[in-house]
Amino acid sequence: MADPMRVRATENGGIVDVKILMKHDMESGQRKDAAGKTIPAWFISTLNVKANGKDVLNGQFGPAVSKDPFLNFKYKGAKGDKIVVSWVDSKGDKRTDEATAS
Amino acid sequence: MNQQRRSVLKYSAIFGLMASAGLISVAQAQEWNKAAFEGKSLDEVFKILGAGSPDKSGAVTLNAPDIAENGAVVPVGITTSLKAEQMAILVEKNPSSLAAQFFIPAGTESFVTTRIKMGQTSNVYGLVKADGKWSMTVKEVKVTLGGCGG
Amino acid sequence: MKITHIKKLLTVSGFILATCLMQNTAMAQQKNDPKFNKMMTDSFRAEGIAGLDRIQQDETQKFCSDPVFAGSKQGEKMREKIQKMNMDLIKQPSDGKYIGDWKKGESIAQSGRGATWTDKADAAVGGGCYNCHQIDSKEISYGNIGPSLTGYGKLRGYSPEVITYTWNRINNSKAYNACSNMPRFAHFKLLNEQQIQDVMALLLDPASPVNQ
Amino acid sequence: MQRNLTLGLASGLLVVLLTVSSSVLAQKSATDDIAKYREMIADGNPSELYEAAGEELWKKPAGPKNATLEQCDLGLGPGVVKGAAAQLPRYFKDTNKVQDLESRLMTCMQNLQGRDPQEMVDAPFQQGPKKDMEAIVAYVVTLSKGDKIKVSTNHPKEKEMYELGKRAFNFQGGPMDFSCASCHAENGKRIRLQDLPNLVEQKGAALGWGYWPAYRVSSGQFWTMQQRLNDCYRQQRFPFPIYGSDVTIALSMYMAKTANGGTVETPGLKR
Repeated sequence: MADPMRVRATENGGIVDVKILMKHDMESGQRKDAAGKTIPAWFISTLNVKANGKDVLNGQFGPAVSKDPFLNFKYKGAKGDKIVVSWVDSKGDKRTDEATAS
Repeated sequence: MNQQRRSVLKYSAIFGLMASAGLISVAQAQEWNKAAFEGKSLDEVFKILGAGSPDKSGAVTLNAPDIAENGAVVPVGITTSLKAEQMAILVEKNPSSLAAQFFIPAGTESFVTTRIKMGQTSNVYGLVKADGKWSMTVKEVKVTLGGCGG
Repeated sequence: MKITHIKKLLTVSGFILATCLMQNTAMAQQKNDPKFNKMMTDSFRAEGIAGLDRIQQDETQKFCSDPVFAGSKQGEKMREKIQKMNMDLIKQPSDGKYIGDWKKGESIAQSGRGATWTDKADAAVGGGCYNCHQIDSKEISYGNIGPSLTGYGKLRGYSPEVITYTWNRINNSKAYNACSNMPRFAHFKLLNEQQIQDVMALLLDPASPVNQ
Repeated sequence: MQRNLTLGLASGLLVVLLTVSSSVLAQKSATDDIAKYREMIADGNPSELYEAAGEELWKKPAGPKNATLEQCDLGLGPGVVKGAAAQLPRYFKDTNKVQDLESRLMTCMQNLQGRDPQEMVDAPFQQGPKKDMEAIVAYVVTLSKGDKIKVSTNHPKEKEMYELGKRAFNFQGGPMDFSCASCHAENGKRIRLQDLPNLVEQKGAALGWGYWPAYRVSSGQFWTMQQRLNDCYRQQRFPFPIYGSDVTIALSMYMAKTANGGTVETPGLKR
């Protein structure tokens, strides 16, 4: 099972600042193992963020996004908003975590 | 009502429930844009995104370092005074140009920051789609060799 | 008034500094410590090409592992002895050629790889020159443990004296400075004769980007 | 008395002047840009992901005794994690040894959970039991973030470890004649564009010791101090320092003691 994310959301003047750290190797498909064999690409491909059930961001990643991806964005919202972050990777693994805007 | 039709209905009801509960999301339903992420050149990706040859715009800012201490983690952010619907980050000299693409719903600021990998020093492109039209900005990021190198 | 006061004080502190230095004169090389030796042998294991023989120190390493003594007045005789010993180890090029291919030299200078326990025995060892030196000014990622070598030949000229000195210095830097931070590239067979010729070319071929 | 005070002030002024001028000289545009880069990545340290996993492991029963680590004594009493890492390495009466964080955690895993420490010693970094250790270390060191480094050499064994560490720091070996001091005994030095902390002075030691363990950007891994030292020795072309061995603890003692008074900034974020 995929490891949990860290989601932080802080409200300031009606704007919620969301910072997300995801635990994922984001294997590029460019690296070779010790035996010289190419390690196949494996990466988070799609990402969705909702606040109180409504989409606030959708993202698509390629294998060029860094290992343990970081994402920061802002939306119009309020303290107490329930933020749900979900991702799916190229092998179909998925993970969903939540946070409350403070 | 035949058996098959009934189970389809049942499934869609469950899917609807899961979606409203946030268990499955648009991202999961949304198809990953394979063609765009496998595009080898900037022009190829521009075409697949429907961006044609985007104009350079002073309204789009790419927030990236001049020098990255390590190509494995290069912080890149896009901001724009335009009302962005989509944003994309492209690296000219990466094996596949498109690094990430974002869809910005109404109510979300025209701002996103993430971190990308760069194989070598290259131009990095920040693209913004606003009012149905793509515009862009470009910045060179130098990737240095670091550490003892062993 | 203030200024003269401070001046006077600086003279005084200079005097104190000198006294401190003089107190350091009663010294000798650090003694063999069985406890330390045991710690070292118990703490390491051989891995890949990196055997335990690598912590068996030669005379140069032993001397330089006591930086206080090595840098002291008392250490001077020993310093000279070690420099001479290392100088005597240097071989001039077997084919009489000092200058090789600067392009190959540049890639040797760029590479910091080789000789670690994760490297294979036959893996090429880099010179790691940019780790410590500025060389071609176009390379912005350079270290500063050693002096800048940008414009090396252009500044010093291409005389036989400069060429021999540079050859010796790359082969065995300890011939000039007993405790130089620079590895002894020939002595430990890190670079072969041809590779050293190539690095020489990077510094001393008038066509090398270093001398533009 | 008055005279001594003024003397102190004057030489203090001199030191300040010297420091300012040398730092001005050391400024280069490339290193400035690197500083900007570091600032940009400082927000969002993936160490947090390891820390969260480590907290879970700390509280989860494991090993043959199916016990948690919650009663582990890291020097401030059983179960006290907050601030403990800031005072390590230290002498422990029960083992009659000076231990660093990782060797102490091995003792806790053995005594509380019945785990065999040799399995931990033998495991490669980032794999198997070491992976758990790394997460636990991330959790423990985060709970000392912001504390002052406060390591004692009052016990004779602590003092001895410090002296052994100082000697090991200067010990040259291998085919490149390197010791720790080759790179870490002068101010203002760099390898490529990476600043090298001068570990023989308080300020430099605090910059080194105070920022490790850290998430390492180049490998995308969380590195404990043991792994940091292990890779230093690899780059020094030495043989392999055994996990938790005395040389690693002695060097840690030397660095930590020199860094005393500095601030714990762990987990750090490094190249």
